Amino acid sequence: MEQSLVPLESQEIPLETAAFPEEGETYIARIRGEPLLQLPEDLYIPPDALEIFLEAFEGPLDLLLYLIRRQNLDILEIPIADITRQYIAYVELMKAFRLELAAEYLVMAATLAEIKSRMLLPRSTMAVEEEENDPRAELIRRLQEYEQFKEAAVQLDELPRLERDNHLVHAALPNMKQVKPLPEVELKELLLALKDVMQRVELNTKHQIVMEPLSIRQRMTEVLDKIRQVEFAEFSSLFSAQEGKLGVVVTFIAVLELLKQTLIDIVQTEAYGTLHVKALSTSEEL
Amino acid sequence: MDAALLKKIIISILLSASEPLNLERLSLVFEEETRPELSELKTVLAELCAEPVADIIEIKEVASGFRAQIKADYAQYIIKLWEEKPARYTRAFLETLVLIAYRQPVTRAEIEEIRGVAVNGSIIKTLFEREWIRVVGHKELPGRPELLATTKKFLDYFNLKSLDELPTLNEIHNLDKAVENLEQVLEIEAIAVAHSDASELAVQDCMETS
Amino acid sequence: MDAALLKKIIISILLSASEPLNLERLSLVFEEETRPELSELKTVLAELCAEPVADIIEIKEVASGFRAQIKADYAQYIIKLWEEKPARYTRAFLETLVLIAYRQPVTRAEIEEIRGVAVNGSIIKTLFEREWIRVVGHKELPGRPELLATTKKFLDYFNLKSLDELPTLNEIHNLDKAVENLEQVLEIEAIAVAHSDASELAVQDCMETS
Repeated sequence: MEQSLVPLESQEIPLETAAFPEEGETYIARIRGEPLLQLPEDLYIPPDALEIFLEAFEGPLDLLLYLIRRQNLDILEIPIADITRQYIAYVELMKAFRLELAAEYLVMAATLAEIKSRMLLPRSTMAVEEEENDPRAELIRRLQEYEQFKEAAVQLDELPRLERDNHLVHAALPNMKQVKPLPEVELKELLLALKDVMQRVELNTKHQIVMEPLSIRQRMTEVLDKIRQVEFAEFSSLFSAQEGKLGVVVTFIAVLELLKQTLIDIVQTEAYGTLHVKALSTSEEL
Repeated sequence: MDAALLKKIIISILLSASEPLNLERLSLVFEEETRPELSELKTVLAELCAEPVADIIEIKEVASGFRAQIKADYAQYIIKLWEEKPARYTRAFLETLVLIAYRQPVTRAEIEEIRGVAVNGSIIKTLFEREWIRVVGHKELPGRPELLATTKKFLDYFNLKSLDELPTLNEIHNLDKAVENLEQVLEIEAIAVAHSDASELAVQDCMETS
Repeated sequence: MDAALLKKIIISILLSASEPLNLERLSLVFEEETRPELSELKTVLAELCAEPVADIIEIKEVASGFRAQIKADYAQYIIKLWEEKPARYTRAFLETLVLIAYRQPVTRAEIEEIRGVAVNGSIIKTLFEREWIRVVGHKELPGRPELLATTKKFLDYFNLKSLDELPTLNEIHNLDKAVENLEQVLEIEAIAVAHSDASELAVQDCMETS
């Protein structure tokens, strides 16, 4: 941070030189009976340096901390009248680009002005009662808290971290023939599959013998309509028990025909799992 | 640069890289002042390829450069970490297999006729790969389609001595009974396992095979 | 299993893994018959964390498990391998992150209050994108502001096992002095007011302001 402030220090142009007498004998202000001949340089940031000033600090608290640290400046000794004037001049400049930041600095200026104005009032017994609410104490608390985290941020940055200090190891694997385990099948599964096929064959046979009371084409359309609405229809949901054996057969053949024409697909996510039917095409043919 | 340090730097670079690195890329890692000669790099890499690092890592030259890899002795454990669970066969696969078993010798067209859907080529391919089916001839039809049948390996897998041991189609028709019979067989097996104290030898045998 | 072999297997697993692995995952690599006890694994891992492998690799326990990483000594060379330099984070970014880490769960407004400036939206966005922070709830206030907290990934990135390992917040001694000074000044002022000399100061300042 010190480094980034170099430009500020090199340009020692007081913003409002005209307002201050150059003669050594006249003083700018009288502080506690003593004449103040020179303004602390750090407080006066030339407009040219404003941008650097804004970038160098993380906000009004950060600036104040810097001033305190560098100048050994007593928060209570800030010449409020001047700093307020300065701040307002900056705010005018800030309007051009970063007004939201200006607002934050303004709040700080206002706080400082409040502190000073309170100090100017004769302290009565009332002040003792108000001690807990002393804005100076609050300001110092905030400064302390902020500095803690400011330091913690520096410490965090110093922690060894991935990508900068440590790097992950990517050891390759030798070109081994990776043996993929083959699926296991039980005879029972095989027989159940056969049972399914046989049932289908039987139904098919019946269909060939029995006159179809319902048009298969019509049923195909109905099935397609049904599955288009839900995307994935349970296989069993396509059948209606009320229609009896024949209805079931017709629906089944309709489904087979749809499958054959690759208009639908039947999927099963796991062995013995529910069969689901989904539409493959949304053509208007049927 | 100290040869031992150079070695360590090269290993660390190869370990951090996710792809093989060639000599040029490796040399660019060094500042110009400390950059080793290519010949020096070659020597060090040759040495690294010859001896494993910490018994675990080996530096290997592949087509696109050098890479660090785990020695095969340990790779077997790692493969386990990433390996997929064995997949399950689809209903279509099982139906195709069972039709070949019961209707053999059978053509693809005949399977398709029974199942009502086209036989997926990859299913037939997998069945051949597992050596569960084989071609026993060709049907005298246009295109001379292959006649498919099951193999001894298929019988072995399902603990069958011969095709005769497959349940008859009638038995299968009575599904509940077939399942019952199978469950009885499974129970017997379970009892056998429970009494495994007596047959320690048998259990050991099973473990060895697994 | 031989402890030396176990060590080598664990190193090779960690070397090939692209993310930290916890004890459970590590133990699953072994077949049931050869699977080491968790306590045995812990011992071996503790030993591995204590000594670098081949002077180059260190095994580190972070929030989501154990991982192998290259020692920082070699970072300068590895960085050169990459096109992009590792990111440098701005003070604003680090201060925001550190406030979320130390004050979690915390709202944006609370961060702003401590830092005295508005939180930059793009900083929060980047923190989310890196998966270093997450929303853990909402504060029961108007607008139900999000409560932010850090993630395991954040800890992993900074080589930390838990939040406890973050550096403790320093006491700011110099500012304690400032408070002392403040108290002294208050006393002096009180005396000054009593002696009415200070009225001159008051008049002077008022004139300046006008």
